[in-house]
Amino acid sequence: MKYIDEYRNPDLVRLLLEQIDNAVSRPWTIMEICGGQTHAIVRHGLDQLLPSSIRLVHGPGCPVCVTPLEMIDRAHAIAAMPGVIFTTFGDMLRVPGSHQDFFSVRSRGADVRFVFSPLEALQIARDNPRHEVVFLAVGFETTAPGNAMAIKQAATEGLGNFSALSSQVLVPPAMRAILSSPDNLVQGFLAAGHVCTITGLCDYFPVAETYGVPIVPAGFEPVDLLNAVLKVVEMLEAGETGVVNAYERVVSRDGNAGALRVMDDVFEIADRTWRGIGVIARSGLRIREKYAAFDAERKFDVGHIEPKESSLCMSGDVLRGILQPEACPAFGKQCTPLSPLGAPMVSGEGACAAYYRYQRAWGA
Amino acid sequence: MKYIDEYRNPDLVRLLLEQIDNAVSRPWTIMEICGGQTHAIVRHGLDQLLPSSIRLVHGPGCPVCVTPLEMIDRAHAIAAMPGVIFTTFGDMLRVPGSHQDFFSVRSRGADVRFVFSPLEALQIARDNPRHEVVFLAVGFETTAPGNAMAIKQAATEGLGNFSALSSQVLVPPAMRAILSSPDNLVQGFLAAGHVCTITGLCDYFPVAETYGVPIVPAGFEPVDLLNAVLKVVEMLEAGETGVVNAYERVVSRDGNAGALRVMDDVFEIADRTWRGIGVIARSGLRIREKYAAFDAERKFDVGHIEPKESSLCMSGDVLRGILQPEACPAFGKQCTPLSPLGAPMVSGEGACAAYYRYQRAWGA
Amino acid sequence: MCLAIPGKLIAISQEHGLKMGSVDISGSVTRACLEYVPDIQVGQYTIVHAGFALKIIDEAEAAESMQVWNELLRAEAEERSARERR
Amino acid sequence: MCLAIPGKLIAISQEHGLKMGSVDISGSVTRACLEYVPDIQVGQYTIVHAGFALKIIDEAEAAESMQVWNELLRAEAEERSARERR
Amino acid sequence: MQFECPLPQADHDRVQIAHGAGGRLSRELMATVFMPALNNPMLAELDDQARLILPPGRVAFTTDTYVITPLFFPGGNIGELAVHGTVNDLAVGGAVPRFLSAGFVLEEGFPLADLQLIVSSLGQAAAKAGVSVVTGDTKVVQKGQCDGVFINTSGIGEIREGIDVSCRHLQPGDRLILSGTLADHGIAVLCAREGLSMQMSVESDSASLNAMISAVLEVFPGIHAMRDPTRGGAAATLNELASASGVGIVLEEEAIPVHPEVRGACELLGIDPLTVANEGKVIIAVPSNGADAVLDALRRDVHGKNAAVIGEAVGDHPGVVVMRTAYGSRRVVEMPLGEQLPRIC
Amino acid sequence: MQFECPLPQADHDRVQIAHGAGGRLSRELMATVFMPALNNPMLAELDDQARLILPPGRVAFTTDTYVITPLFFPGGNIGELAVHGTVNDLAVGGAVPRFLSAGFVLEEGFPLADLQLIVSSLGQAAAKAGVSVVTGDTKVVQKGQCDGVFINTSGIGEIREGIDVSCRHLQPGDRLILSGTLADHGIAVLCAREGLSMQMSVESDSASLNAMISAVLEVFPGIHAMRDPTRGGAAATLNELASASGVGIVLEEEAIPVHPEVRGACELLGIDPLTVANEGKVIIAVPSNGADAVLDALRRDVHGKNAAVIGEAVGDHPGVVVMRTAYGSRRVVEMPLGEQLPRIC
Ligand code: SF4
Ligand code: SF4
Ligand SMILES: [Mg+2]
Ligand SMILES: [Mg+2]
Ligand SMILES: [Mg+2]
Ligand SMILES: [Mg+2]
Ligand SMILES: [Mg+2]
Ligand SMILES: [Mg+2]
Ligand SMILES: [Mg+2]
Ligand SMILES: [Mg+2]
Ligand SMILES: [Mg+2]
Ligand SMILES: [Mg+2]
Repeated sequence: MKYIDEYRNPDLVRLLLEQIDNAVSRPWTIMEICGGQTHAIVRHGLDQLLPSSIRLVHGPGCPVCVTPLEMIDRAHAIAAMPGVIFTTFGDMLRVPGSHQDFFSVRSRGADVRFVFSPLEALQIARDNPRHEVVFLAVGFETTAPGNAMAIKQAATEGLGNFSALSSQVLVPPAMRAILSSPDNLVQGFLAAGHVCTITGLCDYFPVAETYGVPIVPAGFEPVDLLNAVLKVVEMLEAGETGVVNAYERVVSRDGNAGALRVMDDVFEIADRTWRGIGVIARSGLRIREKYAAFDAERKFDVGHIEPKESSLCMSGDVLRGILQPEACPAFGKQCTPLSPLGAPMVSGEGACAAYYRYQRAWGA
Repeated sequence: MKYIDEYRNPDLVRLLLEQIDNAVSRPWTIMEICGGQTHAIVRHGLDQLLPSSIRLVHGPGCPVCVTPLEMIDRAHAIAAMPGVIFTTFGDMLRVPGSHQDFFSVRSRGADVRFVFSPLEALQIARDNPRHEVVFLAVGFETTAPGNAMAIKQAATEGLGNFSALSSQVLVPPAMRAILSSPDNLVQGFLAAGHVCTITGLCDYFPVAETYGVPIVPAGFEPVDLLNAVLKVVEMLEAGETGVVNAYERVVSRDGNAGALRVMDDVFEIADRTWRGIGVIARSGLRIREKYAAFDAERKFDVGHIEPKESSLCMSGDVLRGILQPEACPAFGKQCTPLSPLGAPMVSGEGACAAYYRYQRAWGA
Repeated sequence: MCLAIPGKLIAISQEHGLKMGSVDISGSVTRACLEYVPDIQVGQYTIVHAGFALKIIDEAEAAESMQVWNELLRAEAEERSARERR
Repeated sequence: MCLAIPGKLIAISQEHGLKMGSVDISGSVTRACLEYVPDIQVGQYTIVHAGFALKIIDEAEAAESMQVWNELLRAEAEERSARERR
Repeated sequence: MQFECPLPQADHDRVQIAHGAGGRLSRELMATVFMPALNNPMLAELDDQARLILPPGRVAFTTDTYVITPLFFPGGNIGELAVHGTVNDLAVGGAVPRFLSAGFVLEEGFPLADLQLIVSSLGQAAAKAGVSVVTGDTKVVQKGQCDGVFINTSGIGEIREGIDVSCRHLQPGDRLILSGTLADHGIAVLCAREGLSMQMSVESDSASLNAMISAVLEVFPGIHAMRDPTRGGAAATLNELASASGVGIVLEEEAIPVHPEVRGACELLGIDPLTVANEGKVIIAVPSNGADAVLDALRRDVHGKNAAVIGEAVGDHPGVVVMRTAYGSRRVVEMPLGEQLPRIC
Repeated sequence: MQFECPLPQADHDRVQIAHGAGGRLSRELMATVFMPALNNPMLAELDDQARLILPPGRVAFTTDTYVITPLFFPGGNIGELAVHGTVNDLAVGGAVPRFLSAGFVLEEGFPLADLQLIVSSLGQAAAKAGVSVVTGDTKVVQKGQCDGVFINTSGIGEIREGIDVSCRHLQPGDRLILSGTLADHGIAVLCAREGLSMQMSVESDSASLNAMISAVLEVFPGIHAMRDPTRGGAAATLNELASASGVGIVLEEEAIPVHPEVRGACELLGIDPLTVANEGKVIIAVPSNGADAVLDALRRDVHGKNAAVIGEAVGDHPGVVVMRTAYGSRRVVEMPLGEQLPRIC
């Protein structure tokens, strides 16, 4: 697999580990923003291989984890309405709302389908003109252009039975929120490579400057990740701040102008609640007024939603890197992948589930 | 079973057979109008027990047999419309239209349900406010009052999602049609006891008088049937005509005034096609203008219906008593209960099916 | 057509404004609309067709004709036994 | 977030007015919308996420950094074998 | 690192797709619902197959899938029905039922409490019939892709030495014995369906008949044919016997036992009890010299107390079943066409 | 008066409710669809049960219900799958598969032509595997109450003398051998589903493995455990083996064979091939001295040509399956939770 296999080369991994080992002189705490990177780190056991003085903490870059409970509950309520075909990425099916997950909603008679692409949801709308097809548009900047294209295309085709429930979030405001927290421990970032593919790097320079941290956009393969860790460590050791691209074959300084244009046409920036974290100003995307007809939130009145979070769950701290999942008192006890209390235990990339799945000490 | 068992008493059957045997001096052809009576006659083998000089022929008294193909096709077309729950008596499910039966319609995705009472269809309409519930209102004067009540009640309750497809027929016009046919063989009638329960006997006096035949309303048990045959034979032998009631515990001269009133409120008399026979003037009931909102024929536009009858089927002659089913060249060959060419092979009471089921010579 | 079976009314009720009843047919109980037999009393027999009671059975008429037949049967039986005795 | 996999564009088509393509990922072929990589040519590699191609992979950049690493590896191997020879 | 987590909070009272996916929830379902109800050492091994020890000799093997609406009906439920039907299919072949498999298809969203009832009822019926459920399978399909629960049971039985019953062994002169009233099951289930407002005190006859049949074979091993008149009713079974054996059958209408309530319902609905399914009846063809012994043995069993001779096999009209009415007339009893539906006409 | 009428004109190209009602249409379906495809003398007897002669000894008995969307998928269909799965469940128990039952649930309206394809494919797969379908059953449910066709097959096999494989017999030091590439079936079926626009040339691996397993047992009868990694994939099977035997398992990530196309699809969809179903693979636990012989025997069979040692059983971490990565790190391979769904994140 070109552009995958060579970045999994064990010799290169060893080489980079040696270089990191040589570069590091004292403990550093580095956050990988992206859940996909968390997943790769744990899948390949990279954290076991890094020097113990480097601590990787897992950021809030998982839409499954951060989509606010209110939005999940709203999605469940819309899905349960008669005549609705509710579509969502497979990732979202098991995410627990206040009362249930999408499987429960479906098992009570709703028509819930997973799609791999927002355009599939559009096709379902074309194929089912007598139904309302609703798409749960979650994601970060990587996914938002595709979601935007689906909405724009529905408008172009006049597909009045299609609408999207938008719960999209932006990375830089979340980084600022983490860095400005008084108990912040994060000293450097691996930035989310595929987010940067769309956005480019411009938004990251001021973050690095304001908070005095190194930010290194990284890929998702072991070599990419270790190369990025190496770059962060080198900058930290040298006392440097700024943005250094470690994923140059995919990330460019300016990002994808066409994608940004469509995103901006369809969405506008708004305040947004992050599950477990709270409201972050100007950290989300909402559907613009001109596409209101395709906004499921405006289209379906589901009455008052009163989300009920678990009081045990410390996912807010986990998502900000303050708490390692194992340190949550509920981890592996009241909270497991089979009975998740918080979103990070649900997603394959949720920090808590990743720990539970791959790292729980055997024999324990 | 009170009012059933005593009328199946073998001793009484034997007694009445003896009396018939004593009364008869030459061949007579008698028609039982009602398919239910045909069924009972064949089920109990009464025709085998009667003197050979008495020939019973089977009349058109089976709504399954005489509902016009155009109406069946229309019903199938409505049933296939999305959002429709189509309800019908179990009898109608296998009746073949031009292309299919209701099972086929259902197997292609339609929601077709059988009901035992028109009021059940009404209940389905109450329970499924988002669906159109259509009831196929077939039947003779016995069934029409119930059908009328369902429509009237839907109007009272304002059940806008209920409608009926009316294909109801009246017995006396059919008797006149049979008797005025140049090739008529029928010399006397067993009239349909349960039809007369509703209508009373007034309509039958002029028929008897005009055509000079004895008409004897009969019940459905062996003793009732043989008693009625005895009465017809006695009248024939004596050269008498007129109407003599042989089902006095259930049939009164005036019928059921309340039922007639509701029927008249909801339905009006209209010309009607009888399957296999053709149009008989003023022989059907159609929904009055004031209940138009509950008339499925007016409510659903199914486009042009072009029914296709089998060219082999001689059901018209069978239904008028001119032809015994076995004499139809297709009987038991191209036409069997599994692949019926005409309606009389479909219903358990259809003359052809009754012959096929109970009387086909064994070993043949 | 018009399969209609005699049964005994065992209860009367009201549903959606319609007079309804429970009719016992040899132990099986079916629901029937009684609007067309408004005067029926519990204990009386009626003919039920497609969920509607259509007629209160005239028990006197039934008993009368049955009595005639039974007398004929008795007479016949006597005659036969007389014949056999001969 | 943002599972995105590199694959080679093998065909371009048009659907509902959108530029679409077939992307070969190790022999599996998936359909992706190409609207965000309007200049892509068949034969080029792209990153696919949720049914959308997001970027033409910069093959020169990739080759360059890979070359640096491979040289490091070679140097390291030479050094090691030199050490072993000593 | 055994899995010790609590049950899923999300929806632990309903079947989920994951219950059938072969992972943890599948195991949980096995441990909490199936094992306790069906407990036996062979099943407990949880291998992909059960290992049985059978004595040398002939073995009977049968299968049936049970699909019924409603799942719970007067006199039983799909769980016990799935045992009775398969046990009876073995027993009517002259075999001693020994082992069952049980394959469940569950609809996503089905209440686990109902499943528990069904499975425990299946387990009890198996225990009562003396058979062990030794291997099983559970699949879960999406909401709307099955109707609650379907159950397949397959059964293995040991064929007794010296017994040779078959539907091809009917001979002219054989007496046809029916073990009790006809149509109880089918009419009870029909009346339990939504919409049809019929009440009956008669329940489904659903029962395992292997003990009764054992007793019969003990008193008269020379039985020619046995069959349980399930789908299609006695009409189908008798037609099959006549046709497979190439003999005629003559039934006596008055001899056929039908419960008065069932008869009433059949008259009202226009349904012939001969065509209605039974789940706890057997039709036995026995040479005339064995009829009394068989009848006595049947009547000693609770499931056979209404047993009666209902007709006999004849050399005439091979393959045809004929009913003699109380009046001496005759009619053909045809193989039923299909589902029996209530009629109004 | 045998029934000789033409097929129903009404809808003779689709399954009707009456096809399952035990009457004439049921018989027709049997005669025109099932008998020709599954032809064998035991089935032809049409009794309620098949009579088998089994040699004395231990017998294996297994059941599985097959529910799959789509019914026809690259590399197979539900008919042959229903044979392969049950044959394999017998074979992995060390038994010689001999007899199958087949219980069909059909949806009203299902095209008879498709049914014919499925049944004949089932018949061919049975013939190829050397098993006879000796008893069967067909039920028809209303449109919308099942998803086209469900098939249950139960199987009886003869357990070989001197073979004692069980999922509880895994021992530290045992080599774990996988007979070929993982995840072919599950990914091929997933890609064949409507909506998911993936094309692959890889087909389902659906196949009967009894011949291959026989060859393996011949060269090395001392195999400890065998299991086919179906639902839940190798992850589920390995966890079951570890947990039932109370030993640990260590896998070598680089040794696990996955077809490049399947790997590509798994990367794109975010699915771990270890958790994906296979229908023509077996995992064999063999003492180290038998590993080469078993590997050779597997590789001589077309279904085992990619066989590989993928790990071994260890005394450490009992019940836990551990993956060693190419980099020397280790992670736990958990029992999968449930259905594997494509992810975008
Ligand atoms: S382990 Fe569970 S309860 Fe604790 S933070 Fe993670 S998701 Fe929340
Ligand atoms: S036998 Fe068939 S073709 Fe002939 S008249 Fe009767 S229904 Fe028509
Ligand atoms: Mg069977
Ligand atoms: Mg019971
Ligand atoms: Mg059976
Ligand atoms: Mg299984
Ligand atoms: Mg049977
Ligand atoms: Mg199995
Ligand atoms: Mg194949
Ligand atoms: Mg299996
Ligand atoms: Mg298996
Ligand atoms: Mg069967």
